[in-house]
Amino acid sequence: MRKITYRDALREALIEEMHRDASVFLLGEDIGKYWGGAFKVTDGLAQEFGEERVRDTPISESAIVGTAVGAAITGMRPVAEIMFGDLTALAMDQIANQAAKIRYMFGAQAKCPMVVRTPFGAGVNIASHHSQSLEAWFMHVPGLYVAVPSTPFDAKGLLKTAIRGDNPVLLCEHKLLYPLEGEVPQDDYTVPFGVADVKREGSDVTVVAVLFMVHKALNAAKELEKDGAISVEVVDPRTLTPLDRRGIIKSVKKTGRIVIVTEDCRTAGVSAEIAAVVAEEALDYLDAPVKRVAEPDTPIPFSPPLEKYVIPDEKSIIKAVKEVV
Amino acid sequence: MRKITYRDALREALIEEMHRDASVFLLGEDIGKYWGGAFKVTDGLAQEFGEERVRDTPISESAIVGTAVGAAITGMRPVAEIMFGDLTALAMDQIANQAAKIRYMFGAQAKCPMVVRTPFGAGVNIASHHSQSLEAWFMHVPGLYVAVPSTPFDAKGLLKTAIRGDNPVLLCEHKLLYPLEGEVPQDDYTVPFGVADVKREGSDVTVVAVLFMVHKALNAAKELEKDGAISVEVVDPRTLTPLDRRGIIKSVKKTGRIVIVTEDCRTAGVSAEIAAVVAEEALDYLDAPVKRVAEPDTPIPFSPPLEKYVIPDEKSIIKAVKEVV
Amino acid sequence: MTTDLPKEKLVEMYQKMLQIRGFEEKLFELYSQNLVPGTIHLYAGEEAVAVGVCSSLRKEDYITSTHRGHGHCIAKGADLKRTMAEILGKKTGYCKGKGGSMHIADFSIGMLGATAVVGAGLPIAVGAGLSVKLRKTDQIVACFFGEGASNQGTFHESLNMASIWKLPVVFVCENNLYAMGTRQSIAMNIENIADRAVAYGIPGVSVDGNDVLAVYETACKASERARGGEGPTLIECKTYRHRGHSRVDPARYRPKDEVAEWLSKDPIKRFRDKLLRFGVVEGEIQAVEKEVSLQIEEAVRFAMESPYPQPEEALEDVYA
Amino acid sequence: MTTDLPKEKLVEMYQKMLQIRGFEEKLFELYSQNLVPGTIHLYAGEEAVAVGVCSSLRKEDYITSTHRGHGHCIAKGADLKRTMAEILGKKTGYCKGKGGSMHIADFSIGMLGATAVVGAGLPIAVGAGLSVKLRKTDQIVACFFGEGASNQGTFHESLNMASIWKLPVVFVCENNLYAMGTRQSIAMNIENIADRAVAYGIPGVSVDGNDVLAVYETACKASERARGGEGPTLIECKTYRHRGHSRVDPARYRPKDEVAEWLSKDPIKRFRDKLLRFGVVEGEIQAVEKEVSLQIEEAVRFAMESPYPQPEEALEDVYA
Ligand SMILES: Cc1ncc(C[n+]2csc(CCOP(=O)(O)OP(=O)(O)O)c2C)c(N)n1
Ligand SMILES: Cc1ncc(C[n+]2csc(CCOP(=O)(O)OP(=O)(O)O)c2C)c(N)n1
Ligand SMILES: [Mg+2]
Ligand SMILES: [Mg+2]
Repeated sequence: MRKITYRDALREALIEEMHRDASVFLLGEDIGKYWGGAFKVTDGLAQEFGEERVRDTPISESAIVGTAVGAAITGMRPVAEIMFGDLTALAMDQIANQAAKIRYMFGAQAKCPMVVRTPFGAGVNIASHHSQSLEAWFMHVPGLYVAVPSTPFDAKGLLKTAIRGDNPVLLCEHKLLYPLEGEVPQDDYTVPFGVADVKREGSDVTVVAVLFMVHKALNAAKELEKDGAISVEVVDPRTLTPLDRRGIIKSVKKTGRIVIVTEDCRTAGVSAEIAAVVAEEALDYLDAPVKRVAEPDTPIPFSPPLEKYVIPDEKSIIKAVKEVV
Repeated sequence: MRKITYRDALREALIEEMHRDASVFLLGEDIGKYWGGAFKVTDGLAQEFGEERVRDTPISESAIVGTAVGAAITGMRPVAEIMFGDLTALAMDQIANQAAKIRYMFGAQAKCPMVVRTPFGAGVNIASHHSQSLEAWFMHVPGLYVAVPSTPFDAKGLLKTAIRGDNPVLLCEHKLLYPLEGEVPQDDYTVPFGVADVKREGSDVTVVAVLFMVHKALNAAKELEKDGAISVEVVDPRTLTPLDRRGIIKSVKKTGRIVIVTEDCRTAGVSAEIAAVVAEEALDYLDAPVKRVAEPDTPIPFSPPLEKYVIPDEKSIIKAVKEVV
Repeated sequence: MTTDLPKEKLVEMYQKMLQIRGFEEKLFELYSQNLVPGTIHLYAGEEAVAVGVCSSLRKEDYITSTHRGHGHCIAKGADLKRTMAEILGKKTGYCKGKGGSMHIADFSIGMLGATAVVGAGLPIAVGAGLSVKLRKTDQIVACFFGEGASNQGTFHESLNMASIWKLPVVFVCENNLYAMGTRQSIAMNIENIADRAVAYGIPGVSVDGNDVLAVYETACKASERARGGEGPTLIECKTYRHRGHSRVDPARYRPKDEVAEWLSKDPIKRFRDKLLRFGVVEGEIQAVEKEVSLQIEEAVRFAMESPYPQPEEALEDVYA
Repeated sequence: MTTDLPKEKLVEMYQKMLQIRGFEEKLFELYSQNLVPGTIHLYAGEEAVAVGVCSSLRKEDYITSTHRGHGHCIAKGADLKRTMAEILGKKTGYCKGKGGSMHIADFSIGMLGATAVVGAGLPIAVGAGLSVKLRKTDQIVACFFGEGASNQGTFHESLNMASIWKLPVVFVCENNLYAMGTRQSIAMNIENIADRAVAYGIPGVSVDGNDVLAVYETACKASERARGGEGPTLIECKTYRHRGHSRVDPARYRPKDEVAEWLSKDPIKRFRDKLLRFGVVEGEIQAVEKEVSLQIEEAVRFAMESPYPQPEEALEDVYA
């Protein structure tokens, strides 16, 4: 199968959906013809679809998302880009209090089919305001879906599902994934929400990982196989809401052990919820304590040795796995 | 000992600290002489300390918190009020990206001694935009402390600690607690951060609860004692950051069972972190799965029977306890 | 002052104003009897704004609303019964009891709902305007908000965005002088909110918000401008709420003579006098008044007799 | 144009401008050699703004800054060595390597730090102003931000708050015509950001931001007003960045002739010519230029030779 990058996979999804459905349009800062998005995901789209449908906005995160909400409840399917995930903080009210609640508050009179795309993640030395992973905030917002594609295939398929669905979705991308290549079919396909993907089968320990951490987990798994002959199963939830609890538990029942690897800071992060699910629903199958591998509870520092120190890596995953096996 | 309300305990803390330290001042919407705060916590304070130190603001949550940040890093000790906890979403950037990170980003050149007081919680039929419990978002913000007083004693003591400390603190209050009476010493005292309080000793099961849920847990404990002779230990963390993990684990080691009761919605909530801590650090002591009692993953509905249905109550706590014992 | 409006339109406007007033006064009563859960923010005194603006709209046009939303709802044509039922938390209410007073909505008439986060409705109105533009219909959007809301960041971002994209949005600032207990002069350093339009390169107009015809005419101009693709307008309607901010507020922060002065400018009383001068006869007016009071009674009866939702319904409608 | 300023002050201003330019050009070079981690937003071309404004301030006055903050830092009097070390991620940097280019700060000279969230510095400046007022010192605060930031909600909320409380804040909008690739006209429907002052009842002034003396004089007036307790001013400085938005941006969205025109208005070149006309002799100017280039070399050497922080230091400084 042909290989394309995560960035191109996202772009293809946008292009195909915009061709398929005239109600899909894009808005965000510098997504248009002069820049094509800070990470170039929308490069060329303004040229292809015009500036009405690929809309450069002022620096007004709150109004970007709010505008998407207003458009969504009146028949459109907006895809908003927030240039950096950290900046979702500026739009938190529109995301969590408006987009996510509008259907419920109004007794299902409205639907709010919109997507907010945003890149999370550290690793490029751009410090505390441009490097966070904040998925957990949004898992704690009923009414919102949260997708976390780790491969080009998932990126395209999940974004299509997000656009076609009738609910607001936060699509979490990752800065380091954009250049990553992977197989993506030419034909139209979608990836369903709420279905975890076993990215690698194994029998000794379940490693649940999201976004860029999936790849570090896969590397670690390879290493561990060679090394101490530990067989690691890598499970990628692909969406955090809905969370495929059954899929995760199924794997834990098989392996009896779980290590959860996420890039957000440890306390009250994504891994906390997954750990809690296991502690509630699969405790009897556990042969060892649950392990979380995550960033320590600090902001992301700038200097390369500091940043490297806080981001979970293969070594920390291997160490955690060895501790539970 | 004299009894005063939670509201008065908070007010006393503010008054005493303002007398003690001229750098303490208050700002917020309608906290001044015309209203005294939506929940009357600051009633009379503008009259006592003047409008310079008890400052009514425009409806500008982001600037309220940002102003507090700017004042804090230049020598003052602001206490900001956000009228409803749901509205912290509007100030999320200033809380999470500015206040909490300013010390770290700037290499400890600054300190940011400020408090944001805000009421969370449902139960008075004011629907989706005025009823949430969003503590978990803030637990996921390194650099910020999160206090959750459940009694007048804790309210006064924790608020004093918050004001005197050199870090930003979110003080989570609860709408239904304001009229609650409890013993509060006349003398100056503080309640330390990071020290859980065993609100009731017991031996069969640990119930960790926060804010208003502490009282429901205590009621349930009484019921259970009568009823099936189950002895419940109720642990109140009092601060979520820092979280007294040792205190919680100590209790779990004793009882072998844990039920976590919080009013936020279940997924990725406060209870997830506590469950994760136990699953990581005390798994071997558990005789039963961890249990979370929390709100279902919905916005808070308006109508009384609907709202009542989603808020955890004594019955749901008793049920959960019985399931693990 | 004269008017070119047909008598039927005038009477219809009067009727709507009466409906709002009657509805609010009845709610006040029900609240005192503990029949209204939660809180309510009454619109009494500001009827000329909602009715003046909504009378300039078509059915398919949109409005966005606030915590003080009953008036907007009724003016846009919502059913009194279902509105009342919602505020009482009943299953027959517009939002099946999930929303209540602060989240009233009727999408079937373009009433896109009330948000209780002050200022949060503005970007949503901008989005509706953008949607109209992209769908190439000739709808417009009227966006209601208070003078207090005009200090929110969303006000700024929204007016700017609507301006650069020339969206068909009419921003209607209901300046009732107070945001809760905070007088305008405490919260901003200008007299006229309309002056803020300068910052966005759009027209800003202040109008007597207790004169329904003045509001109507101003709104018509703004609506035409919007429908004509010329972009948004900021209209400031100077008005006053008759009661406290919310049901429990005695509003002691308002000077007595200020209250008295504004009560004497009651928009309903003024419009009634005008109607007589325009040749509507007393009998006709009284007939409308009678009809409205029956409608309100009926709404109350309907709401009171309606069942509450089943508790488990709380779990429905989170996702589509 | 003449000036009453003493020659030393003029030369000092020239020196600061040169320091900024030299610093930025050197950084550009280091970046190309892969010696600068992350990204950088260069200030070259806008020196007259930072220097004009900061020259009107006292040491104990405060400034807040942005992602494009090196210039503000240097103009306020920061040490070139520690600034450079921070941008290179070294332990000897102002923030011990934790902040980097986008979070540079020097609290010892009242430089309250750069925030990389566009617009987030404005309320912080307001808070510093409020602090001054409550502590009853005679400090003032200069708050730098771009024209792009003036579309953020925080701009609106902050100017409003500073106005009602008459805070000693000078809001300095660096209008360099672009926010990343977005031309001002795409993002707002007005020509002069200064016009937005009307919405807050404060003075708004537009000034040639490439003329350091014009900026200085405007800033002096605003500073006096602030120090005198009369409240904030909004100053808009029309300027232009010589390079792309950030280090990797070729800035193809800017018309060539526009770039050429602005390059011809280089604030340093213009000020140099003026200095000569004011009677500063060529030799004196060259001496300054030489000195500055030595300072830059020294800063680079210091930064390059400084150690990186130890990895575990990442865990420090989260709480006080
Ligand atoms: C963002 C936000 N801040 C504060 C509140 C609490 N609150 C509800 S209504 C109100 C006053 C609003 O004033 P204004 O916009 O003038 O509208 P009015 O009530 O006068 O109609 C406030 C502060 C809120 N609901 N939302
Ligand atoms: C809130 C926010 N939105 C977007 C960005 C990404 N970003 C960084 S700089 C910038 C442009 C800022 O433009 P302006 O305020 O004019 O300052 P300039 O870069 O021109 O100096 C943008 C969009 C950000 N850092 N913060
Ligand atoms: Mg008002
Ligand atoms: Mg700019």
